[in-house]
Amino acid sequence: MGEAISFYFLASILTVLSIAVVTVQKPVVAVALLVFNLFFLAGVYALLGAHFIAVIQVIIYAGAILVLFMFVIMILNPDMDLKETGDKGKKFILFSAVSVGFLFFSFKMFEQMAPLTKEDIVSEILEDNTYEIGLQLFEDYIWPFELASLLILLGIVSAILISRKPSQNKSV
Amino acid sequence: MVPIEHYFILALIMFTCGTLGVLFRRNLLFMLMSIELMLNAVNLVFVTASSFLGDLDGQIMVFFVITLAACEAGIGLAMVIAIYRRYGTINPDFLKVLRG
Amino acid sequence: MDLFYFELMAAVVKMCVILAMALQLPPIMVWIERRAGAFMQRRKGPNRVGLFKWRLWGLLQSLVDTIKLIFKEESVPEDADKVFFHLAPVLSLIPALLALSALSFGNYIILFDHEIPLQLINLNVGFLFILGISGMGIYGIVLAGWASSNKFSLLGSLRASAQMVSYEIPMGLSLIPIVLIYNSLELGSIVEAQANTWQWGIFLAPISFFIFLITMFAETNRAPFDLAESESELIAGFHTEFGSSKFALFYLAEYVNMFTLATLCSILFFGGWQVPFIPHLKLIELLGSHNLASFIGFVTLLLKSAFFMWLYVWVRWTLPRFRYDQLMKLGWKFLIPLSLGNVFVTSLILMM
Amino acid sequence: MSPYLPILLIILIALVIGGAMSALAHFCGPRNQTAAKKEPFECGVPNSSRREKMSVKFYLTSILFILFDIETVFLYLWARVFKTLGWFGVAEIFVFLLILVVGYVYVLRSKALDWD
Repeated sequence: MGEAISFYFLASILTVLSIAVVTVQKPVVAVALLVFNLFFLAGVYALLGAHFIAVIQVIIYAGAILVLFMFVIMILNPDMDLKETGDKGKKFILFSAVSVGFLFFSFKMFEQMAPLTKEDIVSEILEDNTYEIGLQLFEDYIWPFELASLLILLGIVSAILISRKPSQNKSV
Repeated sequence: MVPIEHYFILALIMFTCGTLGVLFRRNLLFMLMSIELMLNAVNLVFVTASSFLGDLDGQIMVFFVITLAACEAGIGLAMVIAIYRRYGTINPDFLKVLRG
Repeated sequence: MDLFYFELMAAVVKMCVILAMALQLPPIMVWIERRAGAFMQRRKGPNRVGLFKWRLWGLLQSLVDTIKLIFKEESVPEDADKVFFHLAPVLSLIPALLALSALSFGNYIILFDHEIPLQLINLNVGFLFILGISGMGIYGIVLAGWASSNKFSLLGSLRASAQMVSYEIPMGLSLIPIVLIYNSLELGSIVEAQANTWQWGIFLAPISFFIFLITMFAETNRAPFDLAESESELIAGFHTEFGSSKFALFYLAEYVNMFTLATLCSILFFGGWQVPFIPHLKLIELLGSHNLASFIGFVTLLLKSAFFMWLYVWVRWTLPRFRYDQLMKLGWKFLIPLSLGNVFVTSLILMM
Repeated sequence: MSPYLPILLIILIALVIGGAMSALAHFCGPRNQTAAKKEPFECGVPNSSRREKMSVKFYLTSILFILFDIETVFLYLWARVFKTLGWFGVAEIFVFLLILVVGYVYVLRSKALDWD
């Protein structure tokens, strides 16, 4: 009962926020809404029993990645070119096509999805799933884990290379 | 008890919003934000499946997706800054240079 | 269903206590800061405002100041982003209060045959929640600077948030040895593991404590790291344009953050609600009452965090301000390598 | 009771406090706006470009923050299972840290963190 109320409450907020994020005019407003969106999504994760993922979502997504977006908006002129370009009619056709395609795809998905039987659905909320996740990550996912560090390394190097000033690039 | 389909529908709505944002917003910042939205929809599906099946693999995948998203956002935004400095705009329609 | 209502009642009561604690923080701390500053500079400080003929060492000064703040005119700059201008103080207050209520203030007490832990938000991810939530506090600052459309505000908010993100990493890394040693993320069980006074975090992980102490000052933008509001360069940083009640809200959030970190420090490194040299279980035996022991533990914790609050004031009136490049250098080139090495060495020692 | 319910309560209370304070100041304070009061407070310097471009260093700091933040989270996860994994875990995290230290050294060498 409580779960259903919380889920539909969060889901309606998330739906409204997701639509708002891609439709508002100002980038700052969009980022702020996206922060709320990700925060409430963390609530859904918590509802699903993924406490650790929920807190990671808050730490990394809401607390770090979106700070980066915020900084970029501050660094660039915030009132930069906001006008939308492109053919209105063409856009409308494309929009309807994508929407219909998605509806069709979703129906297909639910049609083909093997119905979960009562035995399949475990949905037990693990008491201390930080420990379980850690154990599984460090025992079964060694290589992806080490590769993730390589990915972070690549991220560091390329971000620095790209954001160098052009004048510096010439001298190198 | 909320059926699993409803979680998937929520994820689908978020993913669709993200896709439409990438396709229609003519602003690189909004396009990157929409990509974040899409990645989050994917994460939601992973977490839902993991919770309903009682299997933690899905949650570990979310970890890697978040790592990926962080790197993607970092590099993407670095490119946005570089493009803005070079061309003075972040509207992809004006960036004809990128079209071969 | 009865249990649900009982727990809800308990949560509401706990929330009121936390709110009372949070709301009385700024007046008392402002008074202490002014008096301490006066004491260190051989002045008198505020000592006039009192009740009728009793002066009370000027203790009522801050109360009067609060009333004054409310009766001030609220001015909103013309090009300000109105929505964010009104929202920003609240956005910095919410994370501060959330982090405060996730602290473990004591062992559980027993009321009507129910165990009530003295912790409002008790998640099994423990203090990671506090770290994550206090990271969200950046938005209040950034949006405040952005919304007030003042270039000094914007620069101040960017400085403040760059400083906060830089010191968040050493702070996170410095707490990993604590998890390694006590093998838990929950504040309650970390405190229980510190029953023996020689098992306190300060003795087992002194380098972590050192790093945490520095980041504690930097995260709250306090002197010597108060570059965000260095009044000689940036007017007042991100809250230049905020007057009257909004300024009071920022102040409230700042002091709540300070208190949260001070309490977190005493929980993780100084045994939390363990009375020194008397383990909690023994204290229960001695007193013969569970609730009384918990209450004494609560007071002990408050005394410990009061010490760190005093340290904040002390340092503020003692040390000069850093330069911005020195600040960044300290964070990135000294604290991060040190804390990474600390994690690794601690794990090696524990494995030996 | 779900442990997440108090979070909602606290958020609501914070909103109420913020709203109440603003409302109090709105009703109690005087209101006489002048043109000078509406200007941003910039010590009398004419506000030519009110939103200047800021240094890109801030951006570099925050991208490095994200990447190290993820590393911190991985380390927390490892710290939680450290006792169970033993030497194997230490070796794993050693390789992980080694790769990241390479990145860290690169950051230092590229002078991305030098604020002149």
